[in-house]
Amino acid sequence: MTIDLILFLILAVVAIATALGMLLSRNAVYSALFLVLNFATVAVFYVLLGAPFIAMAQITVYAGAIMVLFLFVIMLLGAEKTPGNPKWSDYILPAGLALVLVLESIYLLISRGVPSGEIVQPEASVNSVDFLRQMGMALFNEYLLPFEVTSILLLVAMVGAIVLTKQEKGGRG
Amino acid sequence: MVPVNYYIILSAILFTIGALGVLVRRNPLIMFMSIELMLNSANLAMVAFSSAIKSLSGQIFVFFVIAVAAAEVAVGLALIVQIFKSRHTINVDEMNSLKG
Amino acid sequence: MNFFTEPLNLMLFFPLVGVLALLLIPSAQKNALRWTALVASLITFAISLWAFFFSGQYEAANPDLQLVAKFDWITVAGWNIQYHLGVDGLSILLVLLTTFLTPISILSTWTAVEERVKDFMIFFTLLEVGMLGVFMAQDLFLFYIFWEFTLVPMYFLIGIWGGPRRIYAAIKFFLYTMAGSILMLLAILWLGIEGKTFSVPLLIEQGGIPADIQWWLFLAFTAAFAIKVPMWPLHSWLPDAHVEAPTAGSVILAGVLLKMGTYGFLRFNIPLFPEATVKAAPWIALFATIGIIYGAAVSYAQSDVKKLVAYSSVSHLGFVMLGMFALNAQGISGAILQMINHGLSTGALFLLVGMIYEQTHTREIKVYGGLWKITPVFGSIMLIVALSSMGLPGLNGFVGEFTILLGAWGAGMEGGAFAPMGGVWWAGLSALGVIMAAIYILYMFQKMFLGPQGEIVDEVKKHGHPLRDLNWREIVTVLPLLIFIFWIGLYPAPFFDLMAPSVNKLVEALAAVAPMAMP
Amino acid sequence: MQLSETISTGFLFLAPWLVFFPVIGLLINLIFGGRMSEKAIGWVASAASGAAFVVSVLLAYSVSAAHGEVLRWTLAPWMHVGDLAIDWTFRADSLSTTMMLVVSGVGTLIHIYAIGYMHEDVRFKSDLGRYRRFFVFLNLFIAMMMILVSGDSYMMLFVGWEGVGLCSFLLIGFWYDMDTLGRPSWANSNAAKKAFITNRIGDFGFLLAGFLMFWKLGSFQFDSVFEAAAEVAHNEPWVIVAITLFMLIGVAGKSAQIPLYVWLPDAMAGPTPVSALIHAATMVTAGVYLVTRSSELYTLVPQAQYIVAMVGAATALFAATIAVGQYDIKKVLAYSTISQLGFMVAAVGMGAYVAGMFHLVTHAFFKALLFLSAGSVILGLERGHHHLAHHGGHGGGHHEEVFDPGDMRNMGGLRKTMPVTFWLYMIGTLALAGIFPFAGFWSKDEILLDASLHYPTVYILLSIAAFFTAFYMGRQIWMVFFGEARHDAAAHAEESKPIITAPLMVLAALSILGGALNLPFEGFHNLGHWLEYTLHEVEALPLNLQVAGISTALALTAIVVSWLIYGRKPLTKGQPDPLKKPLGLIFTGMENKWFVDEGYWAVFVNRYVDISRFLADYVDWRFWHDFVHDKVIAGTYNWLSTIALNDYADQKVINWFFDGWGRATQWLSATTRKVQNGFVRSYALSIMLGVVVILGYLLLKP
Repeated sequence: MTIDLILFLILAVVAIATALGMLLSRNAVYSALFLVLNFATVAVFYVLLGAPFIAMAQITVYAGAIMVLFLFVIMLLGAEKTPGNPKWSDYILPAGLALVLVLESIYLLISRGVPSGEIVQPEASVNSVDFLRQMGMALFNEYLLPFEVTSILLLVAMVGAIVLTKQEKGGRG
Repeated sequence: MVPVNYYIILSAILFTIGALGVLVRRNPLIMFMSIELMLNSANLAMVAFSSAIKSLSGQIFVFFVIAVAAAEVAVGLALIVQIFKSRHTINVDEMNSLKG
Repeated sequence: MNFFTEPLNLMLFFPLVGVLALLLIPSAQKNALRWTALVASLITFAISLWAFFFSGQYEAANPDLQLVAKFDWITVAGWNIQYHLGVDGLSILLVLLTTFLTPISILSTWTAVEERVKDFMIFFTLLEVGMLGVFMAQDLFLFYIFWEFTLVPMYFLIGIWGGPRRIYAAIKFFLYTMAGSILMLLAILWLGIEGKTFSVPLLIEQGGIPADIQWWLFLAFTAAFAIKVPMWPLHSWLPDAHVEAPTAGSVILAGVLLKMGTYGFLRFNIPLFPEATVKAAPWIALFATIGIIYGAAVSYAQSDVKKLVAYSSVSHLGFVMLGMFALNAQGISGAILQMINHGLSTGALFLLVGMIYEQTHTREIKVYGGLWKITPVFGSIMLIVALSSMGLPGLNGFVGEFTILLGAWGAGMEGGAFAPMGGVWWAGLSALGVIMAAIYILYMFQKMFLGPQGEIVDEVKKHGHPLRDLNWREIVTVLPLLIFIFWIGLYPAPFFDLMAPSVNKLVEALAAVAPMAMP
Repeated sequence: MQLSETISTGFLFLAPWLVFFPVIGLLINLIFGGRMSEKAIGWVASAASGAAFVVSVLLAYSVSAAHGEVLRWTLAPWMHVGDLAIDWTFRADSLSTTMMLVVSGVGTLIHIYAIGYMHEDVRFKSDLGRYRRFFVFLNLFIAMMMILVSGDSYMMLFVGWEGVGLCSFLLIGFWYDMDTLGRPSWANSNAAKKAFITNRIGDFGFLLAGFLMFWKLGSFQFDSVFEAAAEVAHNEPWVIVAITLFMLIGVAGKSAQIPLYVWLPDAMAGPTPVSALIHAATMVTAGVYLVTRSSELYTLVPQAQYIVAMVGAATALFAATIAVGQYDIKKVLAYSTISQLGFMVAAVGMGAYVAGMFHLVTHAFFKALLFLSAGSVILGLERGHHHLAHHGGHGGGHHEEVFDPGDMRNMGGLRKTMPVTFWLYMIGTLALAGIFPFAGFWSKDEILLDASLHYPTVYILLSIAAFFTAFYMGRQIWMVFFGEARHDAAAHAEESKPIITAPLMVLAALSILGGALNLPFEGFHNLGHWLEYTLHEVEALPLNLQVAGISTALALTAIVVSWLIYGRKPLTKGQPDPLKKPLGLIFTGMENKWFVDEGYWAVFVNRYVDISRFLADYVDWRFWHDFVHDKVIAGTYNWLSTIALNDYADQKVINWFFDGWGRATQWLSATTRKVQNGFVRSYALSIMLGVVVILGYLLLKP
């Protein structure tokens, strides 16, 4: 049992726990906070997996931007507590399905065993500027078109959000 | 020395929890969060594979997924706000205008 | 690429320039449309004159195809289809007739067509392209395309601007022609596949089609052409089409479209299938003779003047067929000339009938009478045209009919094409048509122009438009036809000279292939 | 080159002007006539015709200067196809120049006469506009007639042949909108049509003769044909027989012989100058000219000659009998013309070409004279009638009845009111009756003499015809000029103006002296010698006193008989013909032209109409168009497509299947649509289910 593994297991427990917390909380604000925690945990995983850039993106975009947006909306709508929380009976069918899904995928992994091997804690060099350059090179050469398309997508989403929430001028106009 | 499989299993569990959230919760905000969780689990799997096969492509892909997720959330939340404004509720079980 | 510097290409496609111009003019500007169509067709006529007489590229003494424009067109999958145009003595007069009659017909619609002028002119100009293509195409495939193409504008000309039963007439015209064309298409495909080419001159040169197959191919082509001519008994579409068609349509139909059938015989049937031709000649003569007599007899009993003229076409084209299948120089030359004559005379008859119809709106012969007194110019022109149609010597009809009958009589003598069956009887009986033509033509002329004044005169006066004589535009419309009626009648030498080399070549080729001595 | 030719052929270069002059006159009147006075129009036309006469004279002079050489002038090629070669070639020889002189000479006189005559005629029929048209047609006729007589080939002759037929049609139908009495009617135009169509039947024969000629003798040119004929006649005589007999059909049509003579009496519907010019003097003699021209063919085949002679003789007698029973002054002359043409045809049939031509010429003089005088009589009566209408003191009533100025029963006593016309008419009558020394005596006598020598049957027939000729002419004279006026119009008839009588005097002089052309005395056979240039066998017979005596005796007897019947006791108003009682049915036959027209109508005309109606209505339209095409072909297709395929196969079978399919789908979707409840969570659930199932499938997949 290496340090890595121990760390992994601890973090995995935290991640699952926060995910369940998000799922089960009656208050939406709590759910959001659980999710932030979950995202942070996943960010640590990324670091462990030798993807520090993604980890930072995860923190800033998800934990920082998106979840703040969620909280804003929750507060704005006053929707912390929504009526009609699921009863236990509501969980039976979905949970059964989910269980089957998990079992299926685990079985699939084991029986087919496609991705094998272990993740080694990366060298320090991975975290160097050189790595980031590689990443940048790939992003702006090989994946330039998707990159640009993504920027357009973001623009469109921005415009869409503005249009959707725009106040009707109504009688005042 | 964590086997890739562990990450995959973790990813599957997180994904399932997210899916469960979409299925059982009636609050669209939480459903959205569940979707974010599912996206995250997928990202995790991809980064794990990326590390395992020593390829940057997976990370790049995750990068795009994050961007898409941001866009999705922006539009989705705008929709929710708009729906709340017109119907004064966000309970998805009260919304069925698309029924066949 | 000098595609458009070839005279024939230029001639063939120039009307399309007119169509483009017409498309750009708003529908409301009727006069602009008319002038555009007229000028376009006149320029086409000028091009044809230039190409044949002034460009120095056409040599009348040369019996072969000239002004040839040719390139490979569709050569996939072993097909050898060419874009191949050419004109020789057999077709030059018909090409000229087409370019000559089109402006005249357009001129005749000046006041007759008031609705949808734009569409009318476009269809008419397109029709000219089709007709020219038929007379120029030397590739069977190309020919077939043009052949079918002419149906479309004509269908609309009858179907939109025609009389009360126009839809019926248009559909009948279309279907009848299509039915024959399908058989021809099969024969064309057989020739193209077996002969490895669709080029008519090449196919003629190759020859060697077995006699029994020739016979079937001959019949297949005959189906298409005989319907178009129309030969008795396939004439049933003609009266309907003529009666219902607008004046310009009738003129072109009688003047040019029917000639496509007789021309088809001349261009394809006879040179491609010489043995079958010789075998079929007496039978064609039989049908032609029946057509001559039947058409003339039926013509006499008509009460509708347009129908009378339509049936007279059956009779006249019977003469053409008779002469053509006499297979000697006189007969074939006469047949070609008679095609032109019929185009001029019957075209003029339809024009004149149209001019009076425009005023009276009736074609019933019996309501007319005594018109000569009221409309002397009209009556006199009608008289000349009628006499030309009945073959008075000194006018064009006689030269054609006489040479045809002379040729047919010669074909009936021993060694001639009709000798195996009927002999000189075909010519003798057909000559009866000369008497019968006098009967129906004089009947028509008498009942419309002589005798006491008909009821229509007062009828028309009652509506505030008393009958008037021809105006200048109408005279200008008919005058060119009259000039040719006299010219061909008195001095046909230039016309015979144009066709003589090719006709002689054809007759010689027949004499060489067919096991018979040509008289 | 041109110069030397001109010298050797004299005035031949003028030959085309025979045609061009009348055509120019025609064009002037046609184009400028609207702005010209009546007189000017008439004189232009007359001048054109006169110019043609001058040309004829010059040509005749050239021919005689060339000692009968055949002169040809080719103007242009006409039809050249293969071996066929026909040119516009003018021919001047003694025969054709004779015809030219007659045609243009008589023609010019009649033109001049017509200036006066038509002036009054158009006035009486109140249509002044037609004056110009008349002269246009008349000039056209001269042009066509000139083509006919001057052509150097059968085909050029045929152009004129049909052309004069056309002019005849136009001029018979000149008053096309009325009948001879001026009432609105189809009668005149019917007569015109009848003439043209009958002529066309003859032309049909001519054409067939032409075809046979070309293919057997190799040409249409006169001399080539004659050259080839001798050999062919030796090898294949039937060819020449056929050609000559086909030609006879043409002759019968144009020269009004049995059986195609029926158009000529009706042709009297035309104005009188037309009757004189076309239907007496010139056009109708074209047949005689044709036979004479083809003398070399006819001489080869005596059988055909005999048939021609018999046809002529039979016609001469037959028509003469009909003439006896006619009341119309012009109809009598018309039948007389047919009869005289019979004389000529008989003559040329017998091979007596000179006699035939001689009679043709003299007949042209005296028959033209008679017709024109008759015209003068008619005008005189018109004037009388007009006079009455204006000074209508005789009490209304009977003027409203239609007055026929040509009916001899309305005449009588005109000797006193129209003395000049009377004397002119007398001269014409005596010439026609064959009284010494008038022109008719010499020419008719020559024919009879020839017949008596060669064809006794013909001789007998012709002699009887000659008797009848004198009789009906006598009858006419007594009825018209003697006795008392049987109508007020006749009593007030007025003599015609000099412009009308002057040409008549010229013709009268020719009728008297015309015999001098060919007196049957040694050294006086002028016409015979003249024609000898062209016709190779010319018999110059001396006067036979026996034949001459018999014929003169017959004529005199006939005149005396006619005096006994009509002159001694003049007809009174309303009295029937004195011959009617004694002759009974025979006279009814004569009166009604032996019912030939009715017979033709019943046998041919009505049958043709029936057949063409039957073909048009029943065969072509009801059967072929309506039944076969619309019912059988289109109907079957319609039935197949609407009933069989559409209603049954398509509607019942195929439609049912697809309708069923559609209903099933509807039911299915109605059922399954409940799945689409609009709740987002249930959709998510189904996606989840799908994922599970697909994963399961992937797992279970080997």
